[in-house]
Formats: sequence, structure tokens, C-alpha cells
Amino acid sequence: MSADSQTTEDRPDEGAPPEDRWRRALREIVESSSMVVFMAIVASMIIGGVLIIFADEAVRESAAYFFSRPGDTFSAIGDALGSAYSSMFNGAVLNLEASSFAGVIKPLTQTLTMATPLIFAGLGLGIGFRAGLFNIGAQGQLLMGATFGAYIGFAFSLPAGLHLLLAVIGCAVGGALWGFIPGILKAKRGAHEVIVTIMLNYVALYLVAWLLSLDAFQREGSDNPISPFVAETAQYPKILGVQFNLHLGFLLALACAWGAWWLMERSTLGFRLRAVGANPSAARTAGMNIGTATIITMVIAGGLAGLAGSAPVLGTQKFLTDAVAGTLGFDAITVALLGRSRPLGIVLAAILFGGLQASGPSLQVNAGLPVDIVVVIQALIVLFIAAPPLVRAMFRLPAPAHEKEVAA
Amino acid sequence: ASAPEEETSSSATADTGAPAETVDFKACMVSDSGGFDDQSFNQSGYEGLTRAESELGIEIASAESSTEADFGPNIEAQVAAGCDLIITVGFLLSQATVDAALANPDVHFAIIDDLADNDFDGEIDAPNIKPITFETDEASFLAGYAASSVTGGTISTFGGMNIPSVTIFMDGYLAGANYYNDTNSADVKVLGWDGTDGQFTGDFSDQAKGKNVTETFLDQGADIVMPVAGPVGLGAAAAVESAGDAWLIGVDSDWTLTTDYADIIFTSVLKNIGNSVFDTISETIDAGFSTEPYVGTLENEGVGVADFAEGTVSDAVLTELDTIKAGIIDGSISVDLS
Amino acid sequence: MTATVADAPAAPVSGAPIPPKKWGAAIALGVIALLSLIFFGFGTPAGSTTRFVIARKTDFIQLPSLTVPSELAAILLSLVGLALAGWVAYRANQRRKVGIWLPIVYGMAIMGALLTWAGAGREATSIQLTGLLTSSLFLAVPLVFGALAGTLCERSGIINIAIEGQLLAGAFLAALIGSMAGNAYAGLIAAPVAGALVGLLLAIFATKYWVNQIVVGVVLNMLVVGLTGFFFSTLMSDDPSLNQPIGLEKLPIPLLSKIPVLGPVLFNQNLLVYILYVAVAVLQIMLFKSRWGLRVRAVGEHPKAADTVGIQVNRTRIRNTVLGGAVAGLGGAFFTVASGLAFGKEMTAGKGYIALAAMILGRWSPRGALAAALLFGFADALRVQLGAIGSPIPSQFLAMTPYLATIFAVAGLVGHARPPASEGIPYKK
Amino acid sequence: MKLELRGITKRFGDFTANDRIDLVVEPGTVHALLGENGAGKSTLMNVLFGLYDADEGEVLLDDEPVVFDGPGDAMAAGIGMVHQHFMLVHPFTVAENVMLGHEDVRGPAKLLDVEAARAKVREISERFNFNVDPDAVIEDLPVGAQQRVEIIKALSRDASLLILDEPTAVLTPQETDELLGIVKDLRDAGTAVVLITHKLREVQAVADTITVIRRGKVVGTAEPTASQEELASLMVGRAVTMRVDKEPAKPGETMLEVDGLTVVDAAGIVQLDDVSFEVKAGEILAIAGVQGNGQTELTEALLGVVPTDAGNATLDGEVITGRTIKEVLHSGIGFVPEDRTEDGIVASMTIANNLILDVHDKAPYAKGGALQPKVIADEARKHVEQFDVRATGIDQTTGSLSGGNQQKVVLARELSRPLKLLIASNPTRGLDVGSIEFVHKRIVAERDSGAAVIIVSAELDEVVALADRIAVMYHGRIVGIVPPDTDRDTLGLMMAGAHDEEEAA
Ligand SMILES: Nc1ncnc2c1ncn2[C@@H]1O[C@H](COP(=O)(O)OP(=O)(O)OP(=O)(O)O)[C@@H](O)[C@H]1O
Ligand SMILES: Nc1ncnc2c1ncn2[C@@H]1O[C@H](COP(=O)(O)OP(=O)(O)OP(=O)(O)O)[C@@H](O)[C@H]1O
Ligand SMILES: [Mg+2]
Ligand SMILES: [Mg+2]
Repeated sequence: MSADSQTTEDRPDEGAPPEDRWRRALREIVESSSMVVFMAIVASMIIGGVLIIFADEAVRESAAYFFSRPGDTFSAIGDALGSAYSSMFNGAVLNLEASSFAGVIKPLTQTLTMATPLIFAGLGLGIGFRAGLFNIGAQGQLLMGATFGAYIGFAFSLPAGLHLLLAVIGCAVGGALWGFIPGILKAKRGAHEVIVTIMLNYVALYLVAWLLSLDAFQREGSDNPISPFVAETAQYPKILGVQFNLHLGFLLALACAWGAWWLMERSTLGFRLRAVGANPSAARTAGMNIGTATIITMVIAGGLAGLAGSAPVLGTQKFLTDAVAGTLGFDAITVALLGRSRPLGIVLAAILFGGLQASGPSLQVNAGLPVDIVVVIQALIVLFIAAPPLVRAMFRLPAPAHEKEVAA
Repeated sequence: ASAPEEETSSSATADTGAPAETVDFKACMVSDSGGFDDQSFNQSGYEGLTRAESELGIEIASAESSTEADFGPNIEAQVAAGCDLIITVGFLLSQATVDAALANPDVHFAIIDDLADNDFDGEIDAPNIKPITFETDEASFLAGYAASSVTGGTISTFGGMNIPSVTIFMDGYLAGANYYNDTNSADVKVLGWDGTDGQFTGDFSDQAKGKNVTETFLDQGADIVMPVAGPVGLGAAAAVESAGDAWLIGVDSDWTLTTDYADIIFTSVLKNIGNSVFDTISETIDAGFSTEPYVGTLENEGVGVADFAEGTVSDAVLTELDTIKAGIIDGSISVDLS
Repeated sequence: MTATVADAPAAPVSGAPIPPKKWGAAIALGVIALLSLIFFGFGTPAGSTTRFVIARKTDFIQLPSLTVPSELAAILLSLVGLALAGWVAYRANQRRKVGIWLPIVYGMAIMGALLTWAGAGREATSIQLTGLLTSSLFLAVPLVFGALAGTLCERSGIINIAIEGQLLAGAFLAALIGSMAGNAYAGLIAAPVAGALVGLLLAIFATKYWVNQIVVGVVLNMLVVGLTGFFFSTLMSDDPSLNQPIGLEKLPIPLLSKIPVLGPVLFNQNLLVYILYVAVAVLQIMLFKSRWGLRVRAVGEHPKAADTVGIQVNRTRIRNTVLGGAVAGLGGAFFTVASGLAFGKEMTAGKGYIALAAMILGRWSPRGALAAALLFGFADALRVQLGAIGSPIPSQFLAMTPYLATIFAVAGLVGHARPPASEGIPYKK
Repeated sequence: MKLELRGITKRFGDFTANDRIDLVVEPGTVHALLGENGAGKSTLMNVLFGLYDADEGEVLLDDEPVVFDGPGDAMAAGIGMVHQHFMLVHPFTVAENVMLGHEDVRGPAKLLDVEAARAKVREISERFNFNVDPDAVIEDLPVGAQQRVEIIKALSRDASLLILDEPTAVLTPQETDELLGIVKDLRDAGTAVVLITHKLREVQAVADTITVIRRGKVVGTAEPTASQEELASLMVGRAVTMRVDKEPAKPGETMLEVDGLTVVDAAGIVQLDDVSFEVKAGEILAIAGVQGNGQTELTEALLGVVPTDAGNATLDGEVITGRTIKEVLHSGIGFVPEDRTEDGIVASMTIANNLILDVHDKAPYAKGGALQPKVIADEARKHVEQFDVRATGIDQTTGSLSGGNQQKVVLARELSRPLKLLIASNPTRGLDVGSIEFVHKRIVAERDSGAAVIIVSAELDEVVALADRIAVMYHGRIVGIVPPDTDRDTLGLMMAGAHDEEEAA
């Protein structure tokens, strides 16, 4: 409602003199969504700052004698915030303290590396959302993809290139298989995909834990639940040289983003999936098979989530454990929704998440913040970015002419 | 509170009273995804680190890993922050530690619960890593034996997950009970572990499940339980406490000191990670870094059992335990499951 | 069976409004019963016995334990399952549904076969029936509260993914306040406040700022994990007196608690469990029989229709989401004060997500939520029981039991579940 | 109650739906609001009812300015409204829907008094001959019955100003007459009534005052004595023929042959009972009948949406029963569904996309699995222009079109590919007179180009005007097929189940 009234306030009256060019340019900047993202980060910095100050020992100590020497408290606050924000920037964007150029850009490459699996999985989830399926199962699909890919990677010895190709396909197939199960259960039995995918996450976890208790999946000479290394021939090559972790998977993820865009916007299959997602009964009346669309969607979504599993096992960590999925599958849900289920949005949201994740070590080690505060700040940033109306209200920015809703 | 003098050094001063002059040494630690509150090896290691900070006057930094993807970046961040010694916790960090060690030959590393030998050639994979490991089964063997001597016939154990760093406790426990049965021709049953598989809660955080598992053991007639599952063991303790006629065996640290359940702790299987971390740091400062692996055993008191609850273990058994301990140390008694 | 399948009409397009004869359930039940016969019936060593212990040693009435010949019992129970599957097939041929008794009896038969097989020839241990049921209820408690919370929110159109965070916040505040007051009941009162606060945030972001409700939910979970973790490792570890394992005592209900088997299971519980009974019953009635419930459901189904008859859509949603948060928060007390435990980091261990599944499995009704949570609790208790007595199934597969059981339940028995039509969509004028 | 609207302006984004509208409704009168599809009638009423906030202007009741925060305020002030898009909660029963918002309750827990609500529904239903079961669940009801529920809902609240937004669009002629009778009674009792309808006959029957809106502005008023032609041209801005001009049919080969088609639903009820008929190329067969007598099932069985239990249908010699919907559509059938928002359009997709919903994977719209955006856009522009869809562009989402324009999108899609058979359920529901004229012309043109046409319509006028033969359905059977000049009384009797003139035409 408040947006409504702002819209009208903002509308140039008919017959009023045309808005002057500069004012219009300014207005466009202020209304733009990048402005909102920027202000969202500012807002979460401010609120997160309160927590940082609270967590900082020097501040607490100096606050104890605030009235005798307030300057100490303020300088302690300044130090705490300064070190937190600079650590964040140094950890996720550019390390201005590094001596070499490589050191300066390393955080950026780390951000992109961290974003890679999120792009893959986010794309899969985004396609599902647009086809009307709420897939909570990226976690399990990712794990199964990682398992298949890693197995191909360590159990076979094949020529370079071919080995990588097969391992990557293995990841996609593993994930697709784990997506197929809820797909077919929904199509044939009407089983709610949210339940089935949540449950399959756990099943995948224990299945992989069991596999890792078998000799075939363990390193020779060890009983630890860690797989052998994936052969070099099956690893993603590093694309910026060995000093950076950024690997070919990132480019593959971008290619998939383009592919997902093409699929959803330009292909007849994507058209069907969108129609089924938006109005199944109209889609059915127009001759589309809902069950088939459900299965195809889940297979594609699972395949992409499976590819997300290739990022750790073929790119960064290079072996399989049952914790290889981390929280990627759940983060990807937020990434997909934050990116409004559109490929470009998902890529950007994944890079934001990658950056937040990449800043974690620096925040802990350099700014001395506990990991929990890092989590809280990350949550706040996402929350504010997801709520443009709130950010506009906080900073008294005008609403754009067409308020876009945040919806899957 | 009064304002401190203007000239106080900026680094935190020890409040233990120990007159630690500041040493120019930075020791750092990276946890695995359990975090430093895990009531288990991350926590013990971290206690060693903070003790070194206050007693040795060194600078410390720590980083918790939320997921496996954080291992490498956390270590790298500590390298970049100028840490002299980086201690990583758990076998999961093995490869990340080796990678960082190879890339940074002038930084020193130590890893807890792992041999840093990922190619299994019997050699440490980098020349600047010190492995810190523990023969925990030696200690839990004693606990299993002692428990068998006081039980009504059934003792039990469960783990968080079926992984070697957990099951080594259970192996020794089971072997200890078997040894008791053999030497005393008794028939004590061990529930929850048969040498290859058993009872696991599936994670290291769900205390309620730990409580439930323990109640199930008690229903089956067990009167002693040894949870090897970090904080999940607190759930077990709650179940034992409300049952009233059972005992709990703590793991890693002495649970009469670290938990609120002193009354029901039969004993604890100690794994002195904190000491080993502290010793590694102080040795590195005093004598320079050595890659000599540290193996905690009964002999060097890296592992052990805490005092038994009063009035439980008979003097005769205490004497037997001393003999067994000596036997384990001199190799005449094997703690392996036969 | 194949012959009857053949004369069924051509498979309908999925979701057809007029479905033909449904064979899925009969086939699934038949296959499972057959597997049970092969594995549990014929897989049980001949001559062994299984001991079922019905009463716990603390029970008032000590029923004798029951020892059965394992192989025979497992075969008979599997055959009962097969016969029931046949009955379902017969009814399906007549396009008739079967009563709710059937899945219950069927489930008991197959479970019985499984337990008989698992307990065969184990002298030291026995199948503890009362213990199994007590565990089931115990493990179901947070799920019921979580699923009730989800139901309250989703019935009004707000998707509550933040159940996990609400449980955790409730667990945290219950431990904190309970420890400060030195009284577990103080914690029980504080828990819903924490959950309600999380619910309020969800409600505001969802209704006022139209943020995607799932994003808010996931983010709130992160936020609660971060905040409770932070206070746990600072506040609580600095001063352990703020985090004490204090517990609600059991309040056995006179007479009722003396009933064999069910008495100790249901009526020798602490206050939180009694609140649970009341909450399920009251919410079931209120949601489907009261003015409040009618309006809430209208808002969740068709907010514009509700608006056109003068119901305040967003106010209703906010109120319900806060109430739902409070219910989940109360459920969070289970993890700490109601179980006699101190707070631990992330101690809810994903129960919020399972509760979400229980809500859907229970078709967004309190009664269904209870049933689904109990099913899950039972499957979980079963795996603990099998883990305790030892079983040839690898522990990782045992750990899958509750999750697989849930998948079977949705795919085999429940089928199509329809959420409130407008959930997740912000109401804008 | 006297109502006055002054200078009401309502904008959606850049689009002005109501532009400074003034309107006065005196107590005890029926005020008809006319205007073509998308003129802004519903929007104006929604503003009045408090559903939308006006951007400018004010509302006065009995000369007092009022501000409604929401419909609750409007209802409290004595305004009742029957919404064009049903405001019914689908999983609820009729009684629950009717009581929603002003429930009778018992006891401190405010438990619902369902019996009281049932009684109220039964009472109103009987009073107006509506034949509505209070315990029926809305989603199981045909749209006609839903419409009656909406009316019961409004009447159950004794409003002193009643807004009826196209209440008769899906009513049978008898029901329409009953409703108009009610409107007159209410007026005579002093209630002010605003009636929005596209059926000029109804306007002439009950209106005391007529206001015409075009493109958001009031363009004039008319006397109730004005002829339909006058009203129509005032509305549309040009002369409109109110009759369907068509040549006599020249039936060719048999195109569709239906033989013994039977449909039994999940509950075991026979919905379609041994139905046989044929339609020749170049003729229009209209299916008449009171709603709920199997018409819907017949069209859906032909399309393959519901499975058949016996019998078959052949199109041009090819069996179409037992095939997938896609195959049936591609064999040359065009289908205009009964419920357009549910089955006809995908509201969140653009007009261009809705226009290719069932041909998106056929040339020229697709090539090798890839859509051809340029072709799609060009064709869409052509169709939008041809069918006069009022939209800001082909990329507007279909859901934000007015209902009439949504219907035109469906028709444009189904009529723009070569058809052997067109099946259309209520093709002109909710359309304004200008659009109806256009649609009827298109349907006749389809026939003349050699397609067989089946029209299902609740509108007897439409049936008689379009049909070359009329099939009457009753209780799942075809009780007779008669020529279009059959008098209405006979048709009425047949629709009531009297057997007559089997296979006459
Ligand atoms: N919520 C909305 N957002 C955007 N445009 C809208 C909205 N509601 C209505 N419109 C547009 O406003 C115009 C007027 O619509 P309105 O529903 O008032 O027409 P109408 O006169 O009732 O037409 P009909 O005879 O088809 O019912 C239409 O062009 C419609 O597309
Ligand atoms: N918030 C909205 N956003 C987009 N479209 C909307 C919105 N609200 C309503 N609409 C659409 O705008 C149109 C106008 O709604 P309304 O209820 O006034 O129907 P109408 O125009 O009177 O329909 P008809 O043409 O059949 O008379 C409807 O088609 C509706 O689906
Ligand atoms: Mg080596
Ligand atoms: Mg209208």
C-alpha cells in the first residue's frame, strides 16, 4: 500500500513540465535494482555492525569505563568495524594488502570458485520453481552426483579429456537419477515432491556414508570414510594458473546458465515446462503431458544439482566424503529464489553467496569474529537484498514505476 | 571499572596471573565442521591453544569450518595472517593441510588425529607437518574392563557416526569387555558395537536422540553406557541421570569436570589433545619445530582413564587394571579385537 | 494380479479429474508383503525364538513377556500382510476405498514380521514393545509441534520454512530462562516467546515487504543458528549457570498411567506432552469447526475472497504466523527443559525440516500432523531398537528407515496432497 | 441508500482504468452500467467496494463522504457485491462460503453453527428456485451453480446497495428471469442496485437508469426505453448487428462420428450414457441442456481429458478416443474450454505465448525444438489485431487482461489453425455485444470453410442463432436432435427430460 501511494506521488503529472534530464537520470539510478542491492549491503553492514561491536572484546572492555574515557570506546568501535569490513572486502573482492597482483585478485577468484556449485544447483532449482516444483532435494542430488563423478574419477584410468568428460557426465547422471525418483513418484503417485526430496537428502547421505565404509570407496590402507583422489585426468583444469583455485567448472557453470536460459526462454520444452508450472490444467488442455513434464523437470534439476557436485570432487577438494555437499543444496534454494529463478539472476546471486562464503575465513582470522557472527551478517545481507521495499523504506528511496515482486 | 593505564600493550594480557611475557609467536587452529564447541576433539584442541595463549603469552587465531569447502580457505587465511604454527583438527583436513604445507614450506603445521599420509606410503606427505594421534583404544580397553567388572551383565556404547576416530573408542571398549569375560569366565554383553557395526545416532548434534538411544539400552538391561558422539553424549547423560541406577563413561575429557553430570560418571576415557597441542606449541617455541609424530598412549599419558566413581570398582579390579595397563604398555596384552 | 491389471482402462493422464481403478496401493502393499515373506519369513533361522517384552521393569502392571517361534510367526504375519494386499486389490476392482484400519493392521503385521526376524535367536536382548512406543512418542514430540506450527502458518497462506529456527530459538530461550530462574517451567513459558519472535519476523517480511517466504524462512534459520551459536559460545560458555540441564518432572496421571502398555506410554509424561495432546485436539477443532478456523482457511485458500467478505487478510496471516511460531517455539522446549538437557549448538538437527514433511504428510491438519509425526517417530524408534539389539542390516541403512518409511507413506498411501491454494503468494491490493 | 461517486480515477501502473468517473445511484432504482470488455466497469465497482484504493475522487453514501479501508467497511456500510470473478473458496462447502465473514457461532470457542448456515442457504435457494445443495463443495460445482452461490452470498446479507457484476453470464434463461425478478423485488423494497451486464435484454427488462462507460470514461447515459441497437452502438462506438447473419449450411461428409460414448466417474456415477451422434463437415451442431447434464463430460471425453469407459469417436475416419490430448488436438480439433481461467489461459504468460499454447512445437513457431520468437511475435500481433484484443501489447501478461479479452485470446488461438472440428463451450461468455458479433462471425466462417462445429452453450439465444441442428442433453444422454427452428417451449421441455422427436433432423 505504501508502494502504491509512492507510485502516484512519483508520477509526473500530465501537463507538468517535462522532468529535467539530470533529475531523471538521478531518479533512474535511485530506482535501479543495483542501487537497492548496494543499499541492502549498507543496511546489513549497519545492523551487522551492532553485533560486531557487541562481539568485540576491546569495545566491551573500553565500554566498561566509557564515562571516564569515551574516546577509547569510539576508537575501539571504529577499529572493530574497520577491521571487519576491510576483512570482508579483502576476503571476498580484492586483497589490497597483498604484495602481488595475483594476491590482490585472489579473493575474487575464490569468490567465483565458491559460486560455481551454487550456480549449477541454483539453475536446477530455478528451472524446477518455474515448472511449479519445489525441489528441496538439491542437497541429495548434489551428493549423488558427486559420488558418481568421484567414482568414475578415481576408479578408472582413462585418457585426459575423455576421463573428465565421463566424470562430469557421471555427476549429471547421479544427480539426475536422484531427481528422477521424486519426479516419477509425483507423476505416477502424486507424492508431494517436498517430502520426497527432503527424505531423499537423508537417504543419499546415509547411502554415501555406507558406500564410504566399503573398501571400493576407501583409500587403500585407510579405514577413514574418504575416497581416493580423483585422477588428474578427471580433474577440472585450473583456468587462471595453479596459484588460483578457479577451475573449468566455473566456465561450465556459465555455459549451463546460458543453456538454462535457452532452454526456458527459447526452446519448446522450456515453454512446456513454464506453462505446466504456471497453470497445469490449461497446459493439459493444450495437450501437454503434466507427468512427463514433472519427470523431465526433476531430471534436469537433478542433473544440474549433480553437476554442482562436480565442483568439489573434480575441482577443489578432489575426493569424496559424505560431507562434500556442505550446505550447498540449501544455499542454492536461496540463490535460486534470490535470482528470481532466472539464469542471470542466479549467477549474480551465486556470486554474492560465493563472496560471502569467501569472506568467512578472513573475517574469522583477520577480524577475529566468531563464525556465528559471520553467519548472522550473511543472513542479514540476503534478507535485505530480498526485500527491496524494506530497503527503499529505510533509505527513503522512491519505488520504481513498476514494482517487481519477488517471486519464484 | 577503571580505565587501564595508557601504555598497556594492545594484546590481551593473561588473567591467570602467570607472568607471561609476550612471545613473538602466532599459533593458529582450524576446526573441522564440528566447530570448537563440539564437546570433543575440536574443543579439547582449542583449550590447548587458549592455554598456550595465556600461559606462554603467544598470539593466537582460530577459524571454524562450516563445511569442507572452508578447510582450504581457512588454512590459507591463517597462512596469510602470518601464523607460525597452524594446527588442524581431524582427518578430514588432512589433504588441505598437506596442500598448504607444500605451498608454504616455511610455515609449520600440525594435524590432530591424522598421520598426514594421504598416499599411504608410510611417510608424512610434507616436510613441515607434525601428526598428532592417539591410541585411544588402549584407554577404552581399561574402561571396558572396569565396566564389565561392575555391571549386572550388560554394558553398552554408541557412536555419532561409524568412522574410525569414533569406533576406535568402541573397539577398545569391546575388547576390554571380551578380555574381562575371558579372564573371569564371565558373560558380560556389549550392546551397540560388534566390532564392525552397531548403534549410531547419525550426527553429532541431536542430544535428544542420544537420550532416546540410551533409554533403549537401559530397557535392554544395560547399566553402563559410553557415548562417543560429542554433545549427543549429554543426552545420554540426561537419560542415565533420570534412570538413577546406571552409569555413564565420558570420552575425550574428564566429564566429572567438563559436564554437569559428575554424579553419574563412572569414568572417562581421556584423550589429552589439549596437552598435546600445548606441548607442541611450547616445544616449537623452545626447541624448534619437529615433525616427529606425537602418538598419545597409556605410556606417555596421552590417553588414559579418569578416576572411577567412588565405591564402584573393587580394589581387586583396580589392581588388575594396573596389571593390564602395564601389559598394554609392554605389549603383552593386545587391545585389538581378536 | 497381472490379469486384473490388464482389464483396467488405459492409464489416465496424470491428475485427471476422473481417475479409473487404482492399483498402485494394492501392488505396493503386495510387493512389500511378499518381500517380507521372503526375507523375514523364510530368512529367519528355523528353531529360533523371539522374545517380546511388553512391560517395562518400572511399569505398574508387569505383563509377562511373550516368546514366539520366530520363523512361524514371521511367515504368518507376512501372510496376513499378503491377504490384506489382496483385499485392497479386490476393493480396487470395485473402485472402492478401504478403511483406515487396513494400513494400520497391515503396518503392524509387517512390522511384527520385521521385529520377529530381527529379534530371532538373541538371548541377551528382547524386543521392547513399551519402550518402542515410548520412544516413538518421545521422538515425535518436536515434530508434532513443528508440524502444527507449519499447519497454522500455511493454512493462512504463509509458508513456514523457519520451523527449524523457531524450534532452535525456543530451545535456546527455554534453557536460558529456565536456568536463570532455576525452574524448568519458566523455560517452558519462555520458549514460545522466542518462537513467536521468529514468527513475527517471518510474518512482517512476508506480508509487509513481500519477500519470498521461503527465502525469509531459510534466512531466519541461518540467523537463529548464528545468534544462538554466538550466545552459546560467549554468554553461556562464560557463565555455565545460564545453561543448566534442568528438566520438567514426569506427572503420571492417576489410574490412566497404570493401564498396561498404553498407560506408561501416554500418561506418564511431562507437562509438554500433555500440552501436545491438548494442542492437537484444540487446534483440530478450532481449525475446522470454529469461526477463527474458517476465516484462516479462507485466507489461505483465496485471500481475495476473504477480503471481499471483510476479513483482514494480512492481519490474519500475521497473527497466525506469530501463533505458529509460538507453537514451534514451545516445541523447541522439548530439546532442552522438557528433556532435561542443556542447550547445545544446532541441537534441533534438522527436525524442523522433518516437521515440514510431517505437515504435508498430515495434509495440513493437526490430526494428520500427529499421525505423520508418530509414523516418523516410530520408524526412528525402530531403528534405535534394531541398533541396540544388533541386526544384520548395516547401521547406515537402519538410519535410512524413517526417511524411507516416509517416502513409502506418501507414495503408497497418501498420494496427492493439496496445499492451501494461495500459500507463498503475498496478498497485495 | 443513495450512492454518489465523484471524479473516481484508478490507475494500474501507467494504465488508467477509470478516468474521473461520476455516477449517482438513487435508492430504489436499478442502475445499469454498460461498456465493452475492459471499459473499467469492474474496476469502478471494486473501488466502490473498498477492494481497490482510488487514486483520486471520493465516494458518498447518502451525501456523506466515506472512506473504505477494505470491503469489510463497505459491507458494514450496507454494500453487497456479486463479483464477476467468483470470490468463492474452492474447498469450502456452499454453506461455509455463504457464512464466511458473518458466521453464526455458538459457545465461547465461537464454534460454527453450520446448521444455521445451511438453513439460510436452503431458504434463499428455495426462494429463488436456485436448487443449490448447501453441503456441496464449490470445486465440484459447475460454474452456473457457482454463480448462484455468489448471488446467495450477496443476498444473505440484506444490503441496501447491491452491486451485481455480470451475475447472469452463466445462468440459464429461467434462472436469469428469476434473478431479474429478485432484482425488481429488491428495488421495490428500496434497495439501490448496480447491474453490470452485457445482455441488453436484461438491461431493458430491469434498468431504471443506464450509464455507459468506454475506455475508462463515462460516455453517456441512456433511457431504459432505448433499443438494443442504440445501446450497443453507444457502448461500442459503432453500429452492431444483433443477429447472426449466416447462409444455410451445406453439410458435406460426416466429420465426427460418436458411437455409444460412456463415461463413468471416480464415484461410479454415469456422467455420459451411451451417447451417439454425428456432425458433418460444414455444419454447426449446438448442444443445449441445463448445465450439469453431461455437456462438459462430452467435450472433455472427445478431447481425451477424461477417460471413456465404452464407445468411441472417430474424426474423419480416425478413432480419436483413447488417444492423448495432444494427438487429438493435432488431428485437427480446436477446443474452447468452458472455464477459461482454469483451462484456457496461463495467466502469468504473455499474450503471445498464450496464443501458441497448443501449437508451440509446430512449424512455423518452432524449428527443431527451438522457438522462433520473431514468427511468434508477428503472428501474435496479427491475431491481436484481427480479434481486437485490447491490450498494451503482445507481451502483456494474459492475466491482467479483462475477462472478455482473455476469451478473445483463447478464441484467436483455437481458430487460427486449420480445423476439422471446433468444439467450443460457451464461446461468448462474458463478451460484450461487439465482440459477440465478431466471434459469431468467426464461428460461422469456420463452418463455411468446411469444418464441423460443436457449440455447447447455456445461452438459448446463442444456440438458436448459431445452430444448424440442436442436440439436447439430459442426464448424460442425448434426448433428441432437432432443427434450429424448433420452438423454445419444445426445447425447454426436452431440456427438462421429456423425450421427443428422436433423431428428427
Ligand atoms: N489489477 C489490474 N492490474 C492491471 N490492469 C488491470 C487490473 N485490473 C483491471 N485492469 C485493466 O483495467 C481495464 C479495465 O478492466 P475492468 O475489469 O474494469 O473492465 P470491465 O469493464 O469490467 O470489462 P469486462 O466487461 O470485460 O468485465 C482492463 O483493461 C484491465 O486489463
Ligand atoms: N493484481 C493483478 N495483477 C494483474 N492482473 C490482475 C490483477 N488483479 C486482477 N487482474 C486481472 O485483471 C482483470 C480485471 O479483473 P476484474 O475482476 O475486474 O475482471 P473484468 O475485467 O471485469 O473481467 P471481464 O472482462 O470478464 O468482465 C482480470 O482479468 C484479472 O484477472
Ligand atoms: Mg605419504
Ligand atoms: Mg468486468
